[in-house]
Amino acid sequence: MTFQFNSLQEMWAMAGHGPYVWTAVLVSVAVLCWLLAKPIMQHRQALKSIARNLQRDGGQLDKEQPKKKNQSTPVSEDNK
Amino acid sequence: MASGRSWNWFHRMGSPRWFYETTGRWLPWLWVLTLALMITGLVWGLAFAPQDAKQGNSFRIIYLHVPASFLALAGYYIMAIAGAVGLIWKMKLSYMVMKSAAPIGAALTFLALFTGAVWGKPTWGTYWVWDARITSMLILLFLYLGVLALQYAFHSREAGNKASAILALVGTVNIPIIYKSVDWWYTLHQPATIKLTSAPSMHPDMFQPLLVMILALYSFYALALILFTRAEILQRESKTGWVRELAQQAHPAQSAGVTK
Amino acid sequence: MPILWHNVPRKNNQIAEKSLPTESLLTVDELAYERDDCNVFNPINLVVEAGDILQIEGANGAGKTTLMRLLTSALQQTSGSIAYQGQSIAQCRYEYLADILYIGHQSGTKMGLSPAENLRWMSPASTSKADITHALENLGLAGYTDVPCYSLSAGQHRRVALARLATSQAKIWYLDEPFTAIDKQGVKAIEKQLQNHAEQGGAVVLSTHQDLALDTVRKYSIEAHADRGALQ
Amino acid sequence: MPILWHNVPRKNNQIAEKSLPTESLLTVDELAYERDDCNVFNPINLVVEAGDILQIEGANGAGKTTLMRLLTSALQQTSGSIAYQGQSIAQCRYEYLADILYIGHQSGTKMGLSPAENLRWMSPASTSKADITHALENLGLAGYTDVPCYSLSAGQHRRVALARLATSQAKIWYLDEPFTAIDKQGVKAIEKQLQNHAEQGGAVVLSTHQDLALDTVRKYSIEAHADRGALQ
Amino acid sequence: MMGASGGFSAYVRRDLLLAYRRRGEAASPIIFFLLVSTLIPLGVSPDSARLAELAPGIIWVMALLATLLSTESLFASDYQDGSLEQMLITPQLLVLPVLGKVTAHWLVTGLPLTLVSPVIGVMLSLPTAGTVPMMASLALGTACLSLIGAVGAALTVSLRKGGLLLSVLVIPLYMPVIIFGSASVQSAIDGLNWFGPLAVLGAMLSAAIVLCPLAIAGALRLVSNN
Amino acid sequence: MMGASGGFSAYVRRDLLLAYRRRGEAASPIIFFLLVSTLIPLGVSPDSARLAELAPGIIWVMALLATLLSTESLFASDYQDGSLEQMLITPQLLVLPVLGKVTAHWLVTGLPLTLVSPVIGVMLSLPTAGTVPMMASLALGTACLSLIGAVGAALTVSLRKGGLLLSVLVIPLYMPVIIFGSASVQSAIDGLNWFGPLAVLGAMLSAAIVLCPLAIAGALRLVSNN
Ligand code: HEM
Ligand SMILES: Nc1ncnc2c1ncn2[C@@H]1O[C@H](COP(=O)(O)OP(=O)(O)OP(=O)(O)O)[C@@H](O)[C@H]1O
Ligand SMILES: Nc1ncnc2c1ncn2[C@@H]1O[C@H](COP(=O)(O)OP(=O)(O)OP(=O)(O)O)[C@@H](O)[C@H]1O
Ligand SMILES: [Mg+2]
Ligand SMILES: [Mg+2]
Repeated sequence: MTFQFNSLQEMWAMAGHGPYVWTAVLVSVAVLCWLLAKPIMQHRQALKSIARNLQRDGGQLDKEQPKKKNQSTPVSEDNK
Repeated sequence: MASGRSWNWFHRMGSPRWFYETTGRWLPWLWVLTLALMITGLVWGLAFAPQDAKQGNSFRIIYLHVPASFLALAGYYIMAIAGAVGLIWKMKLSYMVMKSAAPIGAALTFLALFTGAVWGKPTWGTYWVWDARITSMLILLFLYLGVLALQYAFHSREAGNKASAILALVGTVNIPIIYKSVDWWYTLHQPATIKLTSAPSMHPDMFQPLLVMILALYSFYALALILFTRAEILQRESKTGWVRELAQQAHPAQSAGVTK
Repeated sequence: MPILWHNVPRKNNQIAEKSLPTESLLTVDELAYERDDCNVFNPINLVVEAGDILQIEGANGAGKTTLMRLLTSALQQTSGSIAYQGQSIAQCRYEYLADILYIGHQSGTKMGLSPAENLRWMSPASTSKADITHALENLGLAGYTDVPCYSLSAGQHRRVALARLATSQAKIWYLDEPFTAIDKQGVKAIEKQLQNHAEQGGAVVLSTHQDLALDTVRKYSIEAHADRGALQ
Repeated sequence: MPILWHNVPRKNNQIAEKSLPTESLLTVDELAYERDDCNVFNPINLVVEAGDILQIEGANGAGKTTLMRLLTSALQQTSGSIAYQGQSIAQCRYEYLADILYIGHQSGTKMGLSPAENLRWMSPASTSKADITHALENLGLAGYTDVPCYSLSAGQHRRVALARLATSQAKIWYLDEPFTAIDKQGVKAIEKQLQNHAEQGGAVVLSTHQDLALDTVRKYSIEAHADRGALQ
Repeated sequence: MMGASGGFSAYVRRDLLLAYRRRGEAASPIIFFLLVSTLIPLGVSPDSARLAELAPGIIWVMALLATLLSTESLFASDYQDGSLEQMLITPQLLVLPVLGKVTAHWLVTGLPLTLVSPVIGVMLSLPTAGTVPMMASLALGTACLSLIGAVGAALTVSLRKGGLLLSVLVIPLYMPVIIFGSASVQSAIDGLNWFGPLAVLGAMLSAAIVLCPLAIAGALRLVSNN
Repeated sequence: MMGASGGFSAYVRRDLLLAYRRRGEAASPIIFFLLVSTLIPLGVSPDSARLAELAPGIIWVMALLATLLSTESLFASDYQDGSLEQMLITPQLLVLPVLGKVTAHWLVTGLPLTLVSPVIGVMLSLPTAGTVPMMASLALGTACLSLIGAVGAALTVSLRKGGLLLSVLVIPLYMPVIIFGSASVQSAIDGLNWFGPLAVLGAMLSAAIVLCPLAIAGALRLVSNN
C-alpha cells in the first residue's frame, strides 16, 4: 500500500479530476455530518424544553404521578 | 400460556424506554466504530488505493457512491418493515424508527445520485443519463420524499405515522416492479452503451477500501438511526416520569431556579 | 381484514357475556380514547336499553362527537368495551352496523343530488318511492324533493339528512346535534319522531345543547379528561 | 369598479335622505330579492337604531340568510333600498363595510391556522396580541389558542369565529345563527356580549331559532314569498 | 342500515349518477387530454415526423395526468360532506364500496380516455399500427392508474388540500404502468410483438385489483379518522 | 372591519403563512415538476439527443401543468370556509386582496419552479445556452400563468369540484404564454435573438397585471351572487 500522490497539492488536483472528487467528498461529508448533528440538536432541545416545562410546573419531579394535572400556566412566563 | 412468556422480549423491545437505555449503552462503541471505519476507508480510498486504468482518479468517487447506494436501498426496506410492524402490532417504537429512517434514507439516496452525477461528468461527459439503475434510484428518492411529505402533512402524529407506513408498504411492493420495469425499459429503448459495472472483477487493492467504506456506512446508518430515534423518543415521551427525570438531570439549574 | 385494522378489545368478553341476562341493547364499559397519547374523556360507563332516549351532555369539546364515533365504530377505542346485546361490537360488527343509524355534524348528503335521490341512496333498499316522498314531505320539504341540495337553506339541508329517520329500520339512532339550524316546528316534529321510535322499542342516543321537550329523556354528562388540561 | 359590478339601486335616494332627521343606523325599504325570477321573501321594511338587538325570525328557508347577505352587500337586491345613516349603502359602500361585522353559517376561519392566527387575521390591525388572547380565553379557548383549527370540536370552531366580536370595532353586527353548536354557558357569554354592544350604542342583527334570554330583543318575522309556494 | 347501498354496485351507480349530474365536469378528463395534447406541438414542434416518434410517450403521459387530476376528488367530497364516515360504518366489507367507487371512477375517466385516444393519435400522427395496442394498453393501464391513484387519494383525504401532494405520492408508483403502456405501443409501431408488455400490464392490473382495495380501505380507516 | 387585513400585503402574508403551515404541500409544485419531467424520458425515449430537442417545450408544458394544478385551490378553500364571503365585504377595492392572493401563489409556485428549472434542464439535456433564457422566461411566464389561472379559479370556485373544468377553461388562455416562453428558449439554443419573445412575455405580463385582477374580482362577485 503506497501513497498514490507525490504531494498534497497533487492529491488536491487529482490530475484534473480534483474538482469532481472533492465536491463529491465534501458534499458527502457535509450530508453525513448533518445526519448526525440534526438528531443531536433535537435531543438537546427536547431535554431543554422538558426541563423548562417542569420548571414552569413548579420544579417538582413527581415520579408517582407522571401525568400530574397542570393548571394552565400562562405561556408568557417561560422565556427566562 | 407458554407463548405468553416467549413474547415478552418482543414487548420489552417495544418499550421506548428499554430502547433508549439499551442503545445509550451501545452508542459510545458505535461512534468509535463508525469514525474509525469511515476515516480508514476514506483515507485508504482517496490516497492509497491505486488509480483506475481507464477512469483515472475520478474513480475514487466509488468509495462514497457505492456504499451510499447500498444503504439507500436497504434503508427503504428497513423503513417499510418498521412501518409494517407498527401497523400490525401497533408498536409506537416501531413508528418512531420508521419516521427516523425516512430522512436518513432520503439523504443517502440524494448522495448516491449526487456522487453518481458528479462522477458521470468526467467519465461519460454528462451529469445525467437515463440509465435503468439511475432512473430507479431517482424514483426511490421520490418515494422517500413522498413518505416524508406525508409524515409532515398531518398535524396529528398518529395519522402521519399510519399514513406514511401504508405508503411505505405500498412502495415496497412497487420497488421490485419499478426496478424490473425500468431495467426492461432501458434494454428495450437503447442498447447498453454505458455499463455501471465497468470492471466485473475489481482489483483487491481497490476492493478492500470499498469494503471498509461499505461497513463504515452500515455502521453510520445504525448510528444515525439510533440518534434520530432517541431524539424522537424524548419528544414523544416527554410526559413520562423517566424522561422528566432525564431532563432534570441534564438541566438541574433550570429546574432548581424555581424554588428561589 | 377487519382483524388487521381493528383492535380486538383487550378485555375478554366474559364480562359482556355475564351481562347477557339483563339484555341491554348497548353496554359501554370503561370506554376510553386517546388522541396523540392523551385521553379525551374520563372512562365512560353507560347502558342503553330498548325504549331509552339518552341525551349526551357536555361542554364544547368535552368529547360528545368523539363518543358518538366510538359507539358507531368509526373510531377505535384505546381501551374499554362496547357490547351490543351482550356481544362485543368487534365480534358482531356487521349485525351491529346493520342495526344502527348515525347522523353526525356532517350529514352525508351529496350537494349535487336532490333530496329524493339522497334519501333513496341512504335508505334501505326496500324503501319505496312513496315512502321517500312521504318522509321528505313530513319534514316540510314538499316541493323541494327534486331540486339539487346546494340550493337549499342550511335548515332544509339538515332536514334532508333527518328524513332518514323515517325510512330507517335501525334499532339504535345516534344523532349528533340533530337540531342544528332547524326551526322550532321542525324540532318538535323530530322530537316526536324520537319518542315514537323509543316507544316502539328502539333507542336514541343524541347530543344536543338544547333542552328537549320530552320527559322520558335520560341524561349522561361527559367530562373532558384531566390530562387534556395538562397538555395545553 | 364598484359601479361596474353592482346594480345601483333603482329607487333614487330621496327617500333615504328624507329619513335622515330620524338618524336611524339602518333603514331597509321595500327590499326584495329574486332568485331565478322568483321572489324569495315578501318585501322587507325595517329600521335598526343604535342600541337595537334585532332577531330575524322565520321558518327554515324563509330567507334569513338571504336577507343577511343582502344587508352586508354580499348579494345585490332586485329592488328596494338599504340606507346606512340615511345614505344608500351603494353610495357609501366602504364606510359602511368598515362599520359592519358579518358572521355567517360558514365562519371564515381557516382550518390550517390556529385560533390566534385566525383571529389576528380577522381583527382590525390595531388589535394587540393580548387582546386576541384575551378574546379567545373569554370564550373558553384558553389552551387551544395555538393548535390548528381542524383539531377543534364543532363548538370550539364556532367559538373562534365568535371571538371576533370582542376585537371588532364595527357598529353593526350581523350574526347568522351564531349559537350553532355552542353550549349553554357559551350562549350566555355571547348574549352578554351582544347586550354590552347594544348598550354602548352598537346594533345587532341576528337570526337564530333559539329564544334569547335578553329582554331588550326586538323581533322581525320574515316570510317566504307567496310565489315560492306557487312554484313548487 | 344502508341496505344494498353499502355494496359494490350501489356505489358504482351513485357515483355514476353524480358524474352524470355534473356532465360538464365529467367530460373534462377527455378535454384535458385533448387540450394538453395540443400544447405539445405548440411547445415542441409541429413537424409530423417528429411528433410521430413522440406520440406513444406523449399520449401515455397525458392519459396519466388526466387520470391523476381526476383522482384527487375521488374521496375528497365524500370526506367533506360526511358520506365517507357513513361508508366506514356500512355493514359490509369496506373493500366493496371502495372497489365500487374506483370502478365508477374508471368508467368516467379511463374508459372515455381510451375511446377518444384514436383521435389524439391522429392529431399527433401516430402510425396506424399503434392504434389498437394503444387502446388496449390504455384500457388496462388506466384501470391500474385509477386503483393506484385511489390509494394516494385515500391517504391524503383528510388533508383537505392535497392535489399536488397526491401527485407526489402517486406518480412514482405510476412509473411501471407508463413504461409498459408506451412500450406496447412502441413495439407495435416498430413491428415487434406487443402482447408481451400488454400481458405485463394485465398482470399488474390483477395484482392491483387484489392489493389496492386493501390499502385503500386501510388508509381510509386509519387516516381519515383524525 | 377587517382593518389592514383587507389589503394587499395582509393577504400575501396570510397565504404565505398558510403555505408555510403546509410545507410538505408547498414543496409539491417543485416535486411535481421534477416528477413529471422524469415521466417524459420514461414514456418517450431516454436518448439524450432526442431529449435535448424536446427539452424547451417539455419544460414549459410541465411548468404550465404544475402552476395549473396549484391554481385550483387558490379560492376553493376560501369559498368553502366562508372567507371568500368575508373578502367580498372588506372595505377596500376587491382587486387588492385578489392581487395579494395571486402574488402569494406565484411566490410559492412560479418562483420556486423557476429556481429549480436548471436541474431539470440538466436532466433533459437542455443545451447550456438555454438555461438563462429558460429561467427568465419562466419567471415572467409563470406570473402570467398565475394571473390567468386565477381568473379560471374564480369562475369555477362555486362549482365545488372544478379541478378539470378549470384546466379546460384556462389552458386555451395559456397557449400564447407557452408559445412565446418556449420560443425564447429555443431561439437562445439556436443562437438567435431571444429577447424578442421575452419582451412579448413581459408585455403580456403587464397587461395581465392590469386586466386579470379586474376579471377575477368581477368573477368572484358574480359567482357569489347566487
Ligand atoms: C446519478 C448517477 C448514478 C446513480 C443514481 C447511480 C446509482 C447506483 C446504484 C443504485 C448503485 C448500487 C447498485 C446495487 O446496490 O447493486 C450503483 C453502483 C455502482 N455505480 Fe452508480 N450510479 C450513478 C452514476 C455512476 C457513474 C457515473 C459510475 C461510474 C462510471 C457509476 C459506477 C458504479 C459502480 C462501479 C457501482 C458498483 C458496482 C455494482 O454494484 O454494480 N455510477 N450506482
Ligand atoms: N344558492 C341557492 N340557489 C338557489 N336557491 C337557494 C340558494 N340558497 C338558498 N336558496 C333558497 O332560498 C330560500 C331562502 O334561503 P335562506 O338560506 O335565505 O333561508 P334561511 O331563512 O336562512 O333558512 P335556514 O333557517 O334554514 O337557514 C330557500 O327556500 C332556499 O331553498
Ligand atoms: N381531529 C382532531 N384532532 C385532534 N383533536 C381533536 C380532533 N377532533 C376533536 N379534537 C379534540 O377532542 C376534543 C373532543 O372533541 P369533540 O368533537 O368530541 O367534542 P364535542 O363534545 O363534540 O364538542 P362540541 O359540542 O363542540 O361539538 C376537543 O377538545 C377537540 O379539541
Ligand atoms: Mg361535537
Ligand atoms: Mg340560514
